[in-house]
Amino acid sequence: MKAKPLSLHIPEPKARPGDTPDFSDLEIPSAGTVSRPAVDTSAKAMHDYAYDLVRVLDDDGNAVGDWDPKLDPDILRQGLRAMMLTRAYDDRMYRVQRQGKTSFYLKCTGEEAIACSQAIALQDRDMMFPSYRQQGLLIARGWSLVDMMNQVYSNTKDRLKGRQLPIMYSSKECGFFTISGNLGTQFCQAVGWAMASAYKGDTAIAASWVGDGTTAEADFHSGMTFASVYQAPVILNVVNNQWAISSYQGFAGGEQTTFASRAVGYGLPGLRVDGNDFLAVYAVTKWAEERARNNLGPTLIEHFTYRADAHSTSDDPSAYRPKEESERWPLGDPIERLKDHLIGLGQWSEEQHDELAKELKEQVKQAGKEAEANGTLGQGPQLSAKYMFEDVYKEMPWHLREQRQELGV
Amino acid sequence: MKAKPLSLHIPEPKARPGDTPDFSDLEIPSAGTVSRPAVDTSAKAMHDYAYDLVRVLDDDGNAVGDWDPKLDPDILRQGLRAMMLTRAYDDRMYRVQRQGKTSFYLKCTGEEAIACSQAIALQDRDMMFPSYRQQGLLIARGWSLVDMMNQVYSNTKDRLKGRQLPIMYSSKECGFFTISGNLGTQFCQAVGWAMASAYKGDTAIAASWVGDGTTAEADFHSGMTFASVYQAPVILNVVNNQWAISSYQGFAGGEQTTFASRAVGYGLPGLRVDGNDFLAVYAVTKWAEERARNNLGPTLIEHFTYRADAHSTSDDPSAYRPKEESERWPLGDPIERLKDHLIGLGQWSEEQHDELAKELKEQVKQAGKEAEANGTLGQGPQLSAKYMFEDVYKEMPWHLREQRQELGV
Amino acid sequence: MSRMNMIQAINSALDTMMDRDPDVLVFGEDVGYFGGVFRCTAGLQEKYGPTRCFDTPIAEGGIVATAIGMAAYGLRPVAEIQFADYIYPAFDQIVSEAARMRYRSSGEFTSPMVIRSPCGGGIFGGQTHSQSPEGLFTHVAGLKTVMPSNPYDAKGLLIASIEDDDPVLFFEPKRIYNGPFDGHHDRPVQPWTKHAKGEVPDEYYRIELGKAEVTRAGNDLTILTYGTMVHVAECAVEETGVDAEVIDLRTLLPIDVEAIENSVKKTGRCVIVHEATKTSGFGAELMALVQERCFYHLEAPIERVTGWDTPYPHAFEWEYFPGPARVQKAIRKVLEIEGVA
Amino acid sequence: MSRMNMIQAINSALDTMMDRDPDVLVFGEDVGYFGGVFRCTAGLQEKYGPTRCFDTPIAEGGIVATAIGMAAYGLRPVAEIQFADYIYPAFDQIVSEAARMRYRSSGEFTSPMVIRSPCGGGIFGGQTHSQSPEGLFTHVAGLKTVMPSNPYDAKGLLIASIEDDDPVLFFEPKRIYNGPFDGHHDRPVQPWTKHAKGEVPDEYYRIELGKAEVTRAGNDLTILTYGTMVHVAECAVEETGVDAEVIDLRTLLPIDVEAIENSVKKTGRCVIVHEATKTSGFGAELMALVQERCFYHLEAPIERVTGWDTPYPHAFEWEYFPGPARVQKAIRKVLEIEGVA
Ligand SMILES: Cc1ncc(C[n+]2csc(CCOP(=O)(O)OP(=O)(O)O)c2C)c(N)n1
Ligand SMILES: Cc1ncc(C[n+]2csc(CCOP(=O)(O)OP(=O)(O)O)c2C)c(N)n1
Ligand SMILES: [Mg+2]
Ligand SMILES: [Mg+2]
Repeated sequence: MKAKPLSLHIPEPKARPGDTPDFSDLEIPSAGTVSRPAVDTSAKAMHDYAYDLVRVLDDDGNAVGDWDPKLDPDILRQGLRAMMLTRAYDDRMYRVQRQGKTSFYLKCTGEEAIACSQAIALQDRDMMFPSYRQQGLLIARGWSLVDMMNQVYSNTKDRLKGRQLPIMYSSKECGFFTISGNLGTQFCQAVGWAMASAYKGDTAIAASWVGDGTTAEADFHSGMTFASVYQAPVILNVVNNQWAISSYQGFAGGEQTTFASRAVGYGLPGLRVDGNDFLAVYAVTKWAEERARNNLGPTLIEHFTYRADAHSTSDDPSAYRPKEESERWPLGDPIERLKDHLIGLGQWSEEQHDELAKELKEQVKQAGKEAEANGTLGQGPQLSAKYMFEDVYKEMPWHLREQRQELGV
Repeated sequence: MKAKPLSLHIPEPKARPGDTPDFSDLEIPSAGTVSRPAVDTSAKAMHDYAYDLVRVLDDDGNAVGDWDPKLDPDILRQGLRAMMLTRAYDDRMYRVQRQGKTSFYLKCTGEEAIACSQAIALQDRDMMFPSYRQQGLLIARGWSLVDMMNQVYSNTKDRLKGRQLPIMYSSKECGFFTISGNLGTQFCQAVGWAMASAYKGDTAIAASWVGDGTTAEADFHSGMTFASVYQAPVILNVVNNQWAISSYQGFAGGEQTTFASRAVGYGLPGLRVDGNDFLAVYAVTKWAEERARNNLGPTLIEHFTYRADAHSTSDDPSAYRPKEESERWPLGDPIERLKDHLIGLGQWSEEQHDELAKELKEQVKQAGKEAEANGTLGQGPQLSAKYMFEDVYKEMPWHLREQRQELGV
Repeated sequence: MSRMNMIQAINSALDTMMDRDPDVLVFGEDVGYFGGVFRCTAGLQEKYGPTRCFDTPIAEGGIVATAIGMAAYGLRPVAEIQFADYIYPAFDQIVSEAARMRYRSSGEFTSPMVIRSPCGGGIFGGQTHSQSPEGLFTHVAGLKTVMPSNPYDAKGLLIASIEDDDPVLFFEPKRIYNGPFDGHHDRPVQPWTKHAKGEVPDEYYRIELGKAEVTRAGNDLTILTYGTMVHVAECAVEETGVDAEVIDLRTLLPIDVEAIENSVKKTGRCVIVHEATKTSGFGAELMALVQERCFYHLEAPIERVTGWDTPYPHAFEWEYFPGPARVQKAIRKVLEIEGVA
Repeated sequence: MSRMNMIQAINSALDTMMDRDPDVLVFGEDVGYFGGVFRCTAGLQEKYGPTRCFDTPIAEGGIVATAIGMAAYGLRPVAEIQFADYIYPAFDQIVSEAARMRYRSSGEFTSPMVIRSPCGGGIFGGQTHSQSPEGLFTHVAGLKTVMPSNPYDAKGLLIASIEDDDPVLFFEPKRIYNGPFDGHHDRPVQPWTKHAKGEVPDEYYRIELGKAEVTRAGNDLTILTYGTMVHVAECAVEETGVDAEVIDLRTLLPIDVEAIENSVKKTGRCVIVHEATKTSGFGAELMALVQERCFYHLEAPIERVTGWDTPYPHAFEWEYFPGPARVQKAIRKVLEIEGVA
């Protein structure tokens, strides 16, 4: 019998510009339905978590089920504030880029719950190996906005001496590893850091973040393999915001299965969590943190979320996805959801919320002024170009000295 | 509460030289217990196959269960012959290397069932992207031993013109892709080839093989990802022979789970098969072949086997594993098992077997003589060094012409 | 004939080849529906369908491996690496596989494929969107390396690259996608429409690989350069008012050694200009070739003008970029020997 | 003081440093229990335990990434890449990460780590066990590249590399692991025990990175070389009977430009010898440096003796390997100019 001709399958998202976005086929379990296993549960007994979705906040803003972390309202308000500050920061920095004060900016709109709750869930000495979309980690830990802005402006107070693209922050003091422009490279580095901590009998663990698209990179596989083989104390996060610039998550394998299920093949627990649910992210992170801290090994967490805005200031998403898609996202907005929860608890009000929003906007504005006094890209005071030649090596070799002299700086 | 100090986990095999090898904790299900799913079964419904072990031949040499491919005895004898010829070939080539007639050799002892049955299960136009331990593919397809030996000797009739290390065969005619010395690189190339076939509406599929150790390479992940995303018609094989030179499979992740389970995270079916059972390997391959041929997508197969001999002529396994380990391997020898089965069927006898062994030994010897007449490495007739400069590019650029002239060839 | 910028010329080359040859496939990150972050593949998916032009996983090694497999099957894949800075995850597949396929299999399997990638600085892209890694690939036997400096060449060279039976690295200097940048970042940008090489045939044509072009004839010194730096060099020459010969190498490997030799033997002086870091950059090889072949004609040391041996720093775009002032200085240095200032 | 071959010297360097500094960790494929396919790490796991010296997954990129993470924590990892031919999967981590860590974080995070890897041919290893990729790394700002030519240097340089606060690529020419190979493959192999540099202190000592060594003083020409080729060059000099100065560069980056300049200015003639392929190899950079700095002292074109621009072919080991005959030819060519044969 002659075989039928083969054909090539190319994934295609459900909706393109002009189409009506439709998320009705997304299986979204109700909040509170997923049980919380003991932290020493074997990876194999946890397969279902890779397909389920841990959710704590229900549609009415109540915290329900096993995974409710029962956080003190102060911490909830701290988280809400961090998310709102992150958004306010993003909004301003996006605008200043548009005003030509720097070359590039990148927001995390809609994804604030992830970084903000995880920063709070982790301990100070833990080292975080973020991708470029985790500015919330710094903000939730109270890191100086002015310092962040100085970096974005590559100005005279930029601790990175104008060397890095805006948003590629580094803050060892804050446990925030220097961001790389190369996707995924930090994933296995985090594992190495965690192995070093374990080797030294330290108690600090590591965490790393990649996007859905980045899971396809080699370093994702390296990270998973080394984490599994050496049972490193590390939390490996996949932020599945549905998009990788213009490519939907089907081009990373998301058409066939969940990203959390990648954990299965390495014998690691993989959990899928509602990434727009501050409480759920916090709870799952705490679970993974406890596991790692107790030397029980690494965990993979898939944060199911949506990139509500453009990829970056270089991108216009209306060219490849329906404009209304982000509003239709069924898991809502993380800030609104935590706000509603706090109001439901009687621990917050619309008035307080509006006031806080105003306060944070002002805080960002003040920080902006302060930072701009140190210069913006190409305007105002500028760094000396001599910094270009420093820190290539610990000690400057002759050829760089010669080149610096040639430039006359 | 102060956290307890972490500690670093380093995998360690059960037995080292001096220890008594003990496989009693290996879970080996009885033959025939695993059911055979329809080829269009969804990947998700197949998780158990990634942990189970498809076995057809029972301890008494009977073919049992759903997976029995019910092969014609002629094909069984063909397979037995291929395996025996592979072993005879290996034995001779190992010896000639020891005699200094070439620089390097590498056997597949104990793993013959895999390549030999898969070569028969696949179709002629399918393209096989092997690692270096699948010489059985060529032999089972009746490829000329003399031609293979010419390559091993880098002699005047070596079609690869002395350029490749021994055993790095290439035979487009035989559907055998040029072997790379770099582990794993061919895995995603096979996917690309399969995608091309699908794009062209062709009916040919691709297959590729890597070892357990090689699953850690980036290209394994690329192959799995691209195969999943584009649902390429390809069979991806992991030959888990327990060792990667001196590293046991725990250093590739085998301590935590099976290699077949890697498939789960890509939404692909993964099956684990008794790699020393010719019938089981054949049956699982046919299942995957049918699936791919019908455009139902890729399959990952883990062949559970044991590298019974040294990694290569450069290796001495007694330095890192107990000498008796290979004899204790609970899944036996693939040749013995198929022989017993055929004898049980009344289709073979000890006498026929001995005779065939003799015949094949003689066949290899004759081929050896013929090949050696074309020269061996550094002895007898030799290739012109002019070939060194050819095929770097389709047309030789000026700088290579100059260099060839400089060498005077 | 149309007025095209380099993006349009590249798009036109791809379109022309996809139209002529169903075996030409185009893919890469964001290359399909969206048409590429620099829009070089815009409209191709719509025109040829999603199996001819499509997005890929973000896995540069996988993209190249997949292309190699397709090429081995018989197709002519054109893969895009979104930025040259991100080509390193594919380094092994390029160097160990594509480059050696023909050699190791003695021609049984080949890798007729093109890897396109935007390179170079001048766009405030910081250290991970500005690199010029071309020199690395010229050290690898089996690869061809091409870098056009204008729309006309871009189309002709890309077509020749796609038709080439060996793997070709095709680097596109992104700074000149929209206009011939001469290094004067403080002046208004020139569009390609005002440049002779912005005149591009709509139909098929080839520019042979391995052939340099003398973009300015001259007698006093030779400037060897390629990509964006061709325009910087031409500008520096004009501003210095010297009678320099500017050679746009276009293909780095195989290099057009005849053009180089002829020119340097005539002028006796040579400046080499590239944007990549200096040490072990392609300029070193050019310098070696010139000194090996023109030693007795050289009247002054050859000069290199290159990027500094540092990563490309965001804030110091113009201190890093080897602009016309530095090229002029080198020209003067090479000529001063005889008192010409 | 002991008689050591290069394997023993490397092992001794690792042992010395592991003993001195608990933050030194050694790992790689087959490096742990087995002690490495070339036995360079033999006995270290037994002595220091499996968390100090261990096997890794076969994932060169992962090995280097893990080392980077450890180094960022504060350890001093020494990773082995089993063959230099297999370093490419780690290229991105080396080039984009280790090399730039200090720069991009302005010193907040650094990568004090060593990547050891056996390189070079002469052992019938075919194209995937014979490569000399060192030149590629010298194009990358932020890396140091070292290649010793004898046991004494190997130990001293490796210790200095481990103590260095920047990432170091440490290439070990495997052909001279057991003896100083001079390229005469048809003669009995010399062991290190008969060579002065086979005398190695058991204790700690350093050889500063960035310092070349004149292994033979001379006046008629300068030979710049490193690794195995030092011995080939010395042999060729002896056989030619010329008064050549042989410089063992030892560190390629940062290069000891003073030693080069001093010598070439004295001799006026220069031959560069390496095993790596010619085009864009490190020899090109050396040639560029010499012509830039010694132009007015040069009395003849500089010559390169290198591997051919092809993959390293199994059957043609000795036709590929740049042996003493080719070096002699270059010496004669560089000198013949003045009638010296
Ligand atoms: C190695 C590498 N390849 C490509 C890019 C270009 N690039 C930057 S962001 C991006 C998409 C990443 O998507 P995802 O991982 O889903 O993260 P997200 O942006 O959605 O947070 C791409 C392709 C890069 N930075 N690095
Ligand atoms: C990229 C690369 N890294 C390392 C090696 C060296 N090497 C050759 S074989 C081998 C072990 C492979 O083990 P496995 O994948 O289990 O295959 P097996 O030999 O058991 O068939 C290693 C590390 C290589 N050839 N290529
Ligand atoms: Mg994303
Ligand atoms: Mg194995």
